[in-house]
Amino acid sequence: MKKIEAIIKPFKLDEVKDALNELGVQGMTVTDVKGFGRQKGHVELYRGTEFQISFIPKVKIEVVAINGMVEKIVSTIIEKANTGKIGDGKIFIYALEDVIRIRTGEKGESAI
Amino acid sequence: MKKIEAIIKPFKLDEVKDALNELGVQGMTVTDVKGFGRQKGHVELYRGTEFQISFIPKVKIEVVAINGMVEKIVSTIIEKANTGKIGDGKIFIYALEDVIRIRTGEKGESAI
Amino acid sequence: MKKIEAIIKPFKLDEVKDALNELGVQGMTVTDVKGFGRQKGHVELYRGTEFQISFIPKVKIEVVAINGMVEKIVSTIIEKANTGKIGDGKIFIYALEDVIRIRTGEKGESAI
Amino acid sequence: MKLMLNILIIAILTVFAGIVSAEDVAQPSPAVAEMEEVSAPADAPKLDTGDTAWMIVATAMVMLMTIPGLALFYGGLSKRKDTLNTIAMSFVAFCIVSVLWVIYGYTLTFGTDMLSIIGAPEKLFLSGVAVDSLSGTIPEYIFIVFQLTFAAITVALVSGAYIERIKFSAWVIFVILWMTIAYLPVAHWVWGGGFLAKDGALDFAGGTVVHINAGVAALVGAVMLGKRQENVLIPGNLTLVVLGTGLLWFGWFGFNAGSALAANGLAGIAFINTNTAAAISAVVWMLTEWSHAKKPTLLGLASGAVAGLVAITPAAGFVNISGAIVIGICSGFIPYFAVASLKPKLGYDDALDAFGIHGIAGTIGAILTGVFADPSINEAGSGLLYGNPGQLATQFVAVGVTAVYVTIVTSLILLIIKMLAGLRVDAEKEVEGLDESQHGEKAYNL
Amino acid sequence: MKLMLNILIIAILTVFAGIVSAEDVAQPSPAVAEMEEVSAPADAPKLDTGDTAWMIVATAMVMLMTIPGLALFYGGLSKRKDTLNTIAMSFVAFCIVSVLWVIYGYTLTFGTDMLSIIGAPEKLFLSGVAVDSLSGTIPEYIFIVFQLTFAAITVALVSGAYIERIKFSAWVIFVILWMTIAYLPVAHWVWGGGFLAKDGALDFAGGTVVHINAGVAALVGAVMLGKRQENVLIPGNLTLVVLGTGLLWFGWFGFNAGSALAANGLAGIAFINTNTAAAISAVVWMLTEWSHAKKPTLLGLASGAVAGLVAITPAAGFVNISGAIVIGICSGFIPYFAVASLKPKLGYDDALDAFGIHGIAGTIGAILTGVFADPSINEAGSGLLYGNPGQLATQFVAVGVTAVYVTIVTSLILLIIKMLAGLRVDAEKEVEGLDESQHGEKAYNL
Amino acid sequence: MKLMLNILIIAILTVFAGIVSAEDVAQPSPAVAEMEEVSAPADAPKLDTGDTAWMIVATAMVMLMTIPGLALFYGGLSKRKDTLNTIAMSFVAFCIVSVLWVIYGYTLTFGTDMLSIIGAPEKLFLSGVAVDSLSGTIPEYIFIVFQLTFAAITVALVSGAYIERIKFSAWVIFVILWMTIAYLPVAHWVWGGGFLAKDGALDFAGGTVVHINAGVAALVGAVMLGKRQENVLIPGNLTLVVLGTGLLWFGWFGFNAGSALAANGLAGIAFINTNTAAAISAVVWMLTEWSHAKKPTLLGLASGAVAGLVAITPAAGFVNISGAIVIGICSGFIPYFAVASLKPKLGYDDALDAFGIHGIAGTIGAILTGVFADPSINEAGSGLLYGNPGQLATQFVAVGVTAVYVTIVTSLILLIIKMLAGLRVDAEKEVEGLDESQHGEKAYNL
Ligand SMILES: Nc1ncnc2c1ncn2[C@@H]1O[C@H](COP(=O)(O)OP(=O)(O)O)[C@@H](O)[C@H]1O
Ligand SMILES: Nc1ncnc2c1ncn2[C@@H]1O[C@H](COP(=O)(O)OP(=O)(O)O)[C@@H](O)[C@H]1O
Ligand SMILES: Nc1ncnc2c1ncn2[C@@H]1O[C@H](COP(=O)(O)OP(=O)(O)O)[C@@H](O)[C@H]1O
Repeated sequence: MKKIEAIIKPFKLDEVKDALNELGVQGMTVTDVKGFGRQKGHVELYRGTEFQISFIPKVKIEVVAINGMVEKIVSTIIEKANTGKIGDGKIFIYALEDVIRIRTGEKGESAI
Repeated sequence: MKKIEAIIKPFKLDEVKDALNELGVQGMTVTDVKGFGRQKGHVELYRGTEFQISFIPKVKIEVVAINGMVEKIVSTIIEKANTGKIGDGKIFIYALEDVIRIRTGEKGESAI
Repeated sequence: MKKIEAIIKPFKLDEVKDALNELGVQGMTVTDVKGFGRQKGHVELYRGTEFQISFIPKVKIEVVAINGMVEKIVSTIIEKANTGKIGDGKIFIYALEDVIRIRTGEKGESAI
Repeated sequence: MKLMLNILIIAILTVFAGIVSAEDVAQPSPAVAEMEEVSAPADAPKLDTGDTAWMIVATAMVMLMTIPGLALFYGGLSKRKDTLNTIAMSFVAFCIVSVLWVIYGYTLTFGTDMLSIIGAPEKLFLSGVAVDSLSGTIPEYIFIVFQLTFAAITVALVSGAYIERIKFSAWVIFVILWMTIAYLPVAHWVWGGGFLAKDGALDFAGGTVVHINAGVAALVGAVMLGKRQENVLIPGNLTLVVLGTGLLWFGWFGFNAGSALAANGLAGIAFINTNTAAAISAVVWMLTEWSHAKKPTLLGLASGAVAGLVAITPAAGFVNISGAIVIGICSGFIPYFAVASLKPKLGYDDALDAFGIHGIAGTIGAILTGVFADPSINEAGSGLLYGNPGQLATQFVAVGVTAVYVTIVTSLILLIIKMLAGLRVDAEKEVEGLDESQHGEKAYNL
Repeated sequence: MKLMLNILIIAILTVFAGIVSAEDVAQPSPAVAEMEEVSAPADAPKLDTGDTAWMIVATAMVMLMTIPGLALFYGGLSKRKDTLNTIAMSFVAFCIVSVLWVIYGYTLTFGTDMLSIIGAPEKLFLSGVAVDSLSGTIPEYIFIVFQLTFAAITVALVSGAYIERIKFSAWVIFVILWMTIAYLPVAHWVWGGGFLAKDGALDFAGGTVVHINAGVAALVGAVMLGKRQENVLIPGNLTLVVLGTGLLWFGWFGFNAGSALAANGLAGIAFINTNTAAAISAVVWMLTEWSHAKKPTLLGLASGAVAGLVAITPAAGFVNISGAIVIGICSGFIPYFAVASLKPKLGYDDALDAFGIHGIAGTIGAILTGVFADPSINEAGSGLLYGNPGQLATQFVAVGVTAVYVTIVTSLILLIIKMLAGLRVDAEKEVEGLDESQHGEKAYNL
Repeated sequence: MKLMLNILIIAILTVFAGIVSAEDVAQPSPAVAEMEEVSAPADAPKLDTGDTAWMIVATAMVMLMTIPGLALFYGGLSKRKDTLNTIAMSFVAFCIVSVLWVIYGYTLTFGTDMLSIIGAPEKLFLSGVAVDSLSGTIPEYIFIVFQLTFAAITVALVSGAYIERIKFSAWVIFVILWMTIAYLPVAHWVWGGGFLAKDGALDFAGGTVVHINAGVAALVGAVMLGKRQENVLIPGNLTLVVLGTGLLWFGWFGFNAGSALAANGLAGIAFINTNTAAAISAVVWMLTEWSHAKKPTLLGLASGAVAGLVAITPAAGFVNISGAIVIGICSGFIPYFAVASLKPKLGYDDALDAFGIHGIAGTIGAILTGVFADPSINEAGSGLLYGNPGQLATQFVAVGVTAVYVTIVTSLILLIIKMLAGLRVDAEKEVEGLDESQHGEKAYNL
């Protein structure tokens, strides 16, 4: 089992989510985050004084999946979240030791 | 050392937190997240037009603990966060390479 | 490659971010979180009734870096986020299996 | 839902009845007007444009107190997830009372007195009221809608104790019943020529009729509804509370100075008394909190101001400025202790302190009016300090009678609704928030 | 940007022109005043302080309807990322119209009628208006600024259909052009002695001039602008919507009862009709929603109230209370279906239902005024129910003429702007939100 | 804290003193009234209900400017974590001034002039003022409370420069001292028959007394307090800023048109001048920003409107519409550069530009009144353009005297408070936010 963590542009969330659903991914967890990276922030202007906002709103999607699915999930995310512009984000992949479903107490792959 | 990451229903947070405290867990980090999963979202209604909210508010609890505690922590979370209904959430367990306490620079288990 | 995850006091974020930039860290992801730990929360007061807020606002910084940078990053964070008071936070270090840049599809260290 | 549809049908039916009766009236009304003109020669009341101007505006100001004033005051104090439901309770109360008032509320309150108990139904659908009908020196239509705004806010005030657990449908039924059998009679007794008016009870702008009435109903309901799952005050948005306080304060000038029903010196003293009591009450509440709980809060300032406004309401046109100051000081610390000490001890769950503030401060005001009423301000009232101890007794009677009556009626109404439709939402839906379960909407999509 | 600078320059130039003309006027004006005084003996109009008091306040109340009333009503309904832009559209409309109105708007509307089409430019820069000039029993200055507030809100209302996609610069130009060639003529036709006034069309406070006018322009623009990228209503902050509704309701008393231009019984009936129609309309919308979509929403209550206020506008000083109730019931469910069923079917993207509510409810009100106008309320109007079917026809003509004229003019204006400056922001900037791209600011830093 | 308790005790003591004095007065006051009636025959002033109606409402409108108007305008501009503290500063200022004004403020300002410096303490606790006392054609009580609202907002305005770092306790003391030794004398000099009044300085509604006074005090305090840890404007909630602007604009009609103290043509021209200057100033600010900083902001529109309202304040009842337009244009760009260019250069930390907007625009208005005052509008004033260059000099003197006096007094007050209680919160608590450290509450629990 792996955890796939993708940092993407917020307005791509719906598309990515729907595509993953079609792929058979049954669950995911999404967090609003702020990104710092090559893509630079914007400027706000209050009473003539500029105010640099250096972070950029992003969303983090976390999906836990069996090893066999990782490849497909990654390529689906790349396909859907890609705009070709700086700031499209990253995917990080981690190993996972165990998963437990709280409702039933199931462990391992069947708990995903 | 392991990281235990639990996605639970928000209104269970207080109970879980208190139970973990009693168990001797001294620290944890909590994040508001949105969950997609088997539990489906709700419908909002603006001027007669339905608007499907597909995500469900959840909280993510992260606890870093020594290996010996993992079992107890997991079973405590299951006990407290369980409502028996779909959407109770998951627990993910990860290996951790190191912990450092910023204040003192301590490393490893004593830094937890 | 490793992921360095630091939980720090929010008002230290700018300093840490700038120091990491200088170090050559090109990206990071920041999340607002609530911390429970040795540092205790504060009390709010509504119509004479006290209301204990047990969580403390913190920020989580996540940086993915090549192994060679980890040491420097950790010591930079310790240096900048340290106030010497309880609640300065923790740094957690995880192994990472892979990184992909969504825009280009690059994998591994060059994708960071 | 069926109930709702029935209400709709009844509403439409009554409207048709109204059209019929209105057409009947269309003919006679010029005649009435003519007669008035004929009998007008010497000292007949004449419309005064200045008084009318003031009372039109005063009415609009009191309207503003409920929507959005009280609605946002309460809405900001409620938990985030219950904000809209709390607001909707005030909003719908204003709307329903507005409609029922022109249908039967006005005439049952201000129609010819029947047995000192209730007004006669002679002006159902405002029949008989014409464009040139006067009430004193102002158009009767303005008098009607001025009084309407009082009825509406009284009902809305009650909701403060019921929020975060009562079903919206139960509240809708409550509004209709409580306005009809609790508010209308009490308003008639005090203002419509009923027995408390005859007894000489002093209530300039509604200490008894509005605040004690609503405050006691709030307490009764808080007890009968029981505690919320999360029995604690977590204001979702205090900026709304400040906004609501400001609009209430502003509107209260219409409420109190408008109760002079004219643009004159009495309105002037009522205005300055209102402002003074509110201000000093806010300061005293802040200081009390500062010494008792270590910090002065903005919510304390706002609560103190509202308590001061409540307390000065019955007294505004009777007392002099020193009386107003004393009343404001009392309303600055007594309700504080009621809310911060008494409530936790007794354990009832008056969510937004509708009783703690309106009931308590209203009683303070009603009683102290009997002490400080100064005949040099208003000949109609003379209190203990001016050699008339009997007035104090009369005030106690008025408070007592109202409290007892409202307690009985409110209990009955809630019992009936409990049997008919149930009072509370499911525990789970309560925790989830009433905005979603009752309305399917969310206050903020930020 | 150049356009903007040009506007600035023109503004400054006109000001200097104005100073010159004002100085010219400085001399004659006392003479005029004198003449008026000379001719004043018997039944000359005299300033009435009561009427003046009421109309000053009524004007301020109508001003409040746009800033912050409508601005926040619309702002709260828009998506979070477009909140400020939506607010700015109403805000800038009020400001621009305010300036242009005193320069040329007033005289083109209320100057001596020319060919039943437009007013003469005799009072450019208010020249000839003196401190003691009267309009009826009130200072002419108050009449001028009272009418100004109507022009301003009409333009602002249109924005509800255009938001979340139109460039801010395009909107600024639109405001100037539309106010000039759409609003001024229609206002002259109905109120300034133009042909619709001569035909006897009844419009007490602006059903045709304000709401149908704005509603149709909204629809035309919605079609011409095309759909938003995210064609869905996600209110960013419903507490602002309630606040806006409350301020609109409050201000509407100034709008409708102020249209009596005096503090009298006619203002009284207009006031109570306004409140009654709004209240019952809110209740009916809520019940319709409850049975049709399963839940009663707060937004439904607010929308119903606004629809009721719109519908009663042309009728407020003509119908009796039963007429107001029927009008309120109709505005409670017809616009609901227009918004919830018709709009999705036809597919135009009227973002905040400026047409669905103002256009539809305005038409309901205009037509029903022709049915319910009761001569015992106001001699000036007699509807179908009172034996005058011709009035109904006249009302249809007024609505039709206005709708056709506005459709043509609005299309032309938008076409011109499209060629000059472009109408819509880039798709990407639209998704990102107009607050950032148009203004570089953010509603909330929470 | 001890200080606070002492204040409480003093308050209570003074109240008892007040009761005693009030009782003394209770007897004579009818006598006074009688005398007035006796001397009333021919041309004695009589209460005018229209004027009274207008002034009651105007007073309520000005009250609304501080709570919630200014409170939310400033609160929305402050950082999220300082929102409540900022609001509380305006709120508590209004309350404290309200109480002190009826105790001694009114009489020291409007009591019999003593040496052209201050009023006599003859009306402490409003003794001698009766229900039928008149001030012109309106009840004296209304005049008193109208003037009260001016004192209150002036003090509250100052807070804009002090926020996000000053201790709440220091502010409470500041309010008491500054109102007493800065505001009361200046108000007496200009309006109470003091030396500036005798010199013929023109200040229709408070350019000098209110805005320059507050603006200079703001600047002095900004310098003495020093910079905030985070010396930058990050508006927490711009929707509150718009709301505040709207309420300020609305209330300003009461402020300026109410300063005519009657419902007449002078109120009319003051009203339309107020609206015009605000509107054009907003537009010019927006255009300036558009060309200078590339984007037109909503905050710019709001700031421009407020600057225009400030600038027209001294001029509202003296200039004609062209004068208002020129004043509005100047207030649209001069304060912009003061705020965007001068402030960063000079480096003082005027957090919300209380000086940059109120001080600068107030000065523009005071000076330009000396240029544009048109005797055909108001016989009392004739400016440079109408052949009276001396007026301009008088205006400069009034501005200069006020600025110098306020600078000295404000410095002294702040020095005293610094020694007594300290001015600033700890740096750490400042970063954490003053809402938590000063009040233990949070604006939003969203
Ligand atoms: N080394 C990193 N560690 C953690 N997050 C990163 C890292 N680099 C980038 N990110 C995240 O990915 C986002 C996009 O990265 P950026 O450098 O702007 O563009 P790109 O993904 O196109 O290279 C950033 O905003 C940040 O949230
Ligand atoms: N594969 C997954 N990866 C990451 N998060 C998941 C995954 N599956 C579920 N979750 C999280 O767990 C929550 C609960 O899952 P759900 O399928 O609704 O119910 P249950 O836990 O009862 O099976 C989801 O809302 C989501 O946040
Ligand atoms: N075992 C843990 N697992 C996860 N997060 C932790 C853990 N312990 C502490 N934290 C996080 O670190 C923050 C600081 O910890 P705390 O115990 O208050 O102080 P210190 O870091 O000085 O020991 C906490 O608020 C919490 O967010």
